[in-house]
Amino acid sequence: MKAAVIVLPGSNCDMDAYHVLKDLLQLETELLWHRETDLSKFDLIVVPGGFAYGDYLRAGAIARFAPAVQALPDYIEAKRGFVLGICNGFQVLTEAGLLPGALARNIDRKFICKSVTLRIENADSPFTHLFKPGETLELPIAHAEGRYFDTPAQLEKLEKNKQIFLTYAEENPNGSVNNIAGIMNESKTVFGLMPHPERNSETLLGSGAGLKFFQSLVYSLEAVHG
Amino acid sequence: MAKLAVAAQHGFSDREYEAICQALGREPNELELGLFSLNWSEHCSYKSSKRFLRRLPTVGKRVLQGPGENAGVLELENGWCVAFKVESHNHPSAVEPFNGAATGVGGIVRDILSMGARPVALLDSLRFGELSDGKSRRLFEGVVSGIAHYGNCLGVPTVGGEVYFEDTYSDNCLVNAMCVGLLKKHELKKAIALGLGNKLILAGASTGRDGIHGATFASEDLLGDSEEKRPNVQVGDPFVGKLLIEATLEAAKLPELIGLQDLGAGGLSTAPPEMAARGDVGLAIDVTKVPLRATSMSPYEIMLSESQERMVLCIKAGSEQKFIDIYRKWGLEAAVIGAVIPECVYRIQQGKKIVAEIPIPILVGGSPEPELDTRQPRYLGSISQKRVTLAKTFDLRERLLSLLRSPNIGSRRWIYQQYDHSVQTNTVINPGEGDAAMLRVKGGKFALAVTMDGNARHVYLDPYEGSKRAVCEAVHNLVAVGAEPIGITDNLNWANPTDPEVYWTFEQAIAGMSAAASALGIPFVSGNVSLYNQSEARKIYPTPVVGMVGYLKDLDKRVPMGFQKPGDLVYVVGKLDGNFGGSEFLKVFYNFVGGELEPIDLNFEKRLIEAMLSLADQKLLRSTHDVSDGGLLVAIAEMTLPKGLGAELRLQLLTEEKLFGEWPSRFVVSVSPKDKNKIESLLGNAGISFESIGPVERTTLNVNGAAISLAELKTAYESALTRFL
Amino acid sequence: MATKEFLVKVLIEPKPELLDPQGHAVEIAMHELGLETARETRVGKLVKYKVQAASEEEVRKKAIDISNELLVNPIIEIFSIEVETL
Amino acid sequence: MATKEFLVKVLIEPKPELLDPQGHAVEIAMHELGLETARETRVGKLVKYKVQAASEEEVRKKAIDISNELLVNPIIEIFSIEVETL
Ligand SMILES: Nc1ncnc2c1ncn2[C@@H]1O[C@H](COP(=O)(O)OP(=O)(O)O)[C@@H](O)[C@H]1O
Ligand SMILES: [Mg+2]
Repeated sequence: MKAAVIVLPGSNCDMDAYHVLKDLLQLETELLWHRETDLSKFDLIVVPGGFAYGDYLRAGAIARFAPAVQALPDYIEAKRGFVLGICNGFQVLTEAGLLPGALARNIDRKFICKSVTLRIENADSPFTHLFKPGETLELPIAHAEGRYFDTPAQLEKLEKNKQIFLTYAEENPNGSVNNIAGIMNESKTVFGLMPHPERNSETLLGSGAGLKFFQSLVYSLEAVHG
Repeated sequence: MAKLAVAAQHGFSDREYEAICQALGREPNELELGLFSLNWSEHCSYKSSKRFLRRLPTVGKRVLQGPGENAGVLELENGWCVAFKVESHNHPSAVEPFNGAATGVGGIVRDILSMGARPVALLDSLRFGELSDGKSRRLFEGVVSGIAHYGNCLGVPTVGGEVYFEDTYSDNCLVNAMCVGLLKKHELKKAIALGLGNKLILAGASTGRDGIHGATFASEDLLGDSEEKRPNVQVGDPFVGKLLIEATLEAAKLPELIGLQDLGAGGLSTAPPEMAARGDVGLAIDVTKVPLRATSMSPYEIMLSESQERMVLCIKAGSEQKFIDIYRKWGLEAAVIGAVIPECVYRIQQGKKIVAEIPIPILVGGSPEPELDTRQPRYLGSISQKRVTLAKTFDLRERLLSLLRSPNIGSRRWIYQQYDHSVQTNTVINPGEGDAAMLRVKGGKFALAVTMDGNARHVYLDPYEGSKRAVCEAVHNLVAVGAEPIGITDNLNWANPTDPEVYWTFEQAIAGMSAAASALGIPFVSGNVSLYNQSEARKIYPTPVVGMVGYLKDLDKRVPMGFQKPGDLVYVVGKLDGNFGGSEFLKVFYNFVGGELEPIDLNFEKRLIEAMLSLADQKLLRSTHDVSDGGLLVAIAEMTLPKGLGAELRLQLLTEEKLFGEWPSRFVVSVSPKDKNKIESLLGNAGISFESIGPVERTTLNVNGAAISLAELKTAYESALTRFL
Repeated sequence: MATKEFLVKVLIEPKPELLDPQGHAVEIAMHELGLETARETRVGKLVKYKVQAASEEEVRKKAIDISNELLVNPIIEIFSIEVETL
Repeated sequence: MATKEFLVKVLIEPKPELLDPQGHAVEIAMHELGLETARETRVGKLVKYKVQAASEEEVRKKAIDISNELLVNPIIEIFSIEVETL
């Protein structure tokens, strides 16, 4: 089993995700340079947080043309493994059309860094199965463009398919529609969320609850690989 | 001709111009004048300050690199080292707050990078006029968003800082940024050029017409009519800044790297000759080799440009391509622009043609130190005599809530919420959770604590004692979280030093800081001086800002600020009485700035710190907070907020002076009842007085019968800044 | 074929159905400064560039393409294009 | 006096002599996407609003005033104004 963390120019949470996968979960993990296009040997690909290409124009707008990101559709199509976008990675995945919707500027226009309370809306996915449905947990957010938005028709579809797996439970820090904090694709192989589970994966940094997301993925992969 | 006029335009006195002519044995051309003007500017040469700076204590067993390099470096354990420095960007921020502050962050980060260290934390110390003033609000908002913009994009957490609002800064805001970096001892780099024939590489962003004469601009008073003289605003590109960090740390791994230096104020005029001076060599550079962003730039413009996000590297001849490839891989430019030469000169060529040539020893460090007088300011005599008549009775509740609502006291959440303080996943004490921020180091059991402090109102009232206090305040913040203070970086923000009264306060402040640091055994390893912070209307308060780093061997012994458990006992520890001088209380309720500043007994201070560290080391402290701005009751209120736990307190004496005086050498701690005897005997044996004031309690803060709900405290505290914004 | 130089401006604004807090804040400030009748204020982006091409038509077509591909996110933004011959 | 409604667009861009990191990044992306001749790319702001006034002249004058006062930072930005009658 092998994971990759894509290093885009301007990624700055790449090492944080790497630390969790490699040091805490002892998963074989590589940093994947953005020019690489061969994703076939990886079972999990993480698009990390940061400011890829400076977030110029819109967060993720330029990053989606990076060769490694351009290789993702085939990887996903082939159901080769899981793709996880955290914060900026989520923005990249939506800009690339690999997850629906868009992330607009926070409603109060400012960057927000703080811990927020979240609720697990769907615990029946490879990314969330170690949680209980409705369970709440704290994770840090750190973004300026995290206001999830989509058309009413699309939102209805997301709700119907239970693609929304994570919502803001108490206050909605950025104005996201329906308090959406994290969504997945229809086939439950691509996950994106604005909060940072990798920043709360050790008790030293908080409750450590974020680790369960990564463990969920690893167990799911183990189930596949036997 | 108008040679002297051109010289004057470059800011030279006749005396300095003569010194130049004499040293060169001829008159300088315009480019040479430009080079001199930057190298000899106050900002780069420290000509008015260095005679006093020499008095600061700089040695210690951990010091690997003291003042003189891009940053100071201290050894921690197992080869781990910490590099840190503070830098000001006051004038640029006053002109364009967003870009001024952003490029300030970029600049200090590259200083740390120059040492071969990875930047792991940022802090910011800010001063503005009162928030009721619209211009101050705009500056404040712009500066905070500029710092956020740059630091967040870099992925370096901004974990702490401080801010004060005071009229004295309404024309000259202060923006000081501190960066902390980590490295292994063998990775240490210096800003040096060595080895005949070795090459000089310029890497990073291309060079444009930005900020020409920035350093000179920073070395003059900020005048209303200086629009015309203003250099182009420098715009930072944090994206390129981030790439530059990664590429440079990769390049620093190559054994062929000899010296590393960032381009800061003065750009190519100052950085390479400084490297040459350290290595006792000469350098020749060819301006036609410099990658340009703008067309048809003259040698003068190229040499004086302050374009951001650039580094110079001195490397072994023959290894050029390796370095260029690394920068290209990261999407950055890198070009060989020069080489080490035998003659000890800085030679600028345009192709084959030599367009300037100046002996290095004259250019770097050759500026004559101006003769400046000092005279004790007249205001000092009267201000310490000033007294205020206190009201006969007071409403404790109302007093406390009003103080918590003061922008100088209340919550800084509005600021730090805009800063990414958790990226890199090392921040174990976040802003608002402790007196100092704390960072773990992956792969180690130890932690670093960092803080910045400096209450300038105290320094204004008594430059010597106030500056001592700034050092002690930083020490307290580190000690409060359980960390041993190990090194200082300081930023001296002052008005125009040619005013003898201003210069006197400068000398006193350095004496005060030296006294405190020497007594407590903490070396200064880096720092910065920013002078000329005044307008026609106002001078700023003398404002020393102390940045300090602490070391904690076992991060499980860190101490939070908030009360942890009902039933725990609360103590005041240290100097139990003192006076009111310079307090926020007097300012808020009596609009009074004056009185005497309680002097610090440094012997007592030393014992107090040792005792506190020993308590922390034995894990006897459930929470600790130092008593500073706002005084005792504010400190206690701040301890109730993190976990929402109150206290049931009974103080022996209930005067306003006791509750709100800001005299130092005091902590509030909470401890488990089972440790009562241990703690009391330890403090008793150390000769440290203490007062037991009651237990932590669930719902309210109760002081001698006056009850204040935690919700009220919180509302007041949280509104301090937001009510203006 | 001979080419000429053109100046292109892409004017991008938030979709009408997306709340525009910045536009809202600007509108309030404009009212306070005496422009009381200002309404439907939107704050968006301007992307401006010079480009070589044979005809204005070609320039416009390419500008629309690059907007759809890169400059604009159609889920949250709408845009218009202005072209000038230089 | 009868008033009419106008549409105002304020086009704000970074001063030509200043670095525009965003414009630079966008230009590189445009080149890679096939618009190789794009140059001098600048990314700025668009402020758009509707307003009532007696004449286009008045609208323009007020737009200039509000730009100088509120919308534009003259230390780093320049602007132009477009007015349409609705
Ligand atoms: N300008 C700032 N930037 C970032 N954090 C800040 C800033 N000012 C204050 N803080 C943080 O807010 C908290 C409270 O600050 P302050 O009231 O100055 O603390 P103290 O009085 O204990 O030194 C601390 O965690 C501090 O680091
Ligand atoms: Mg303090």
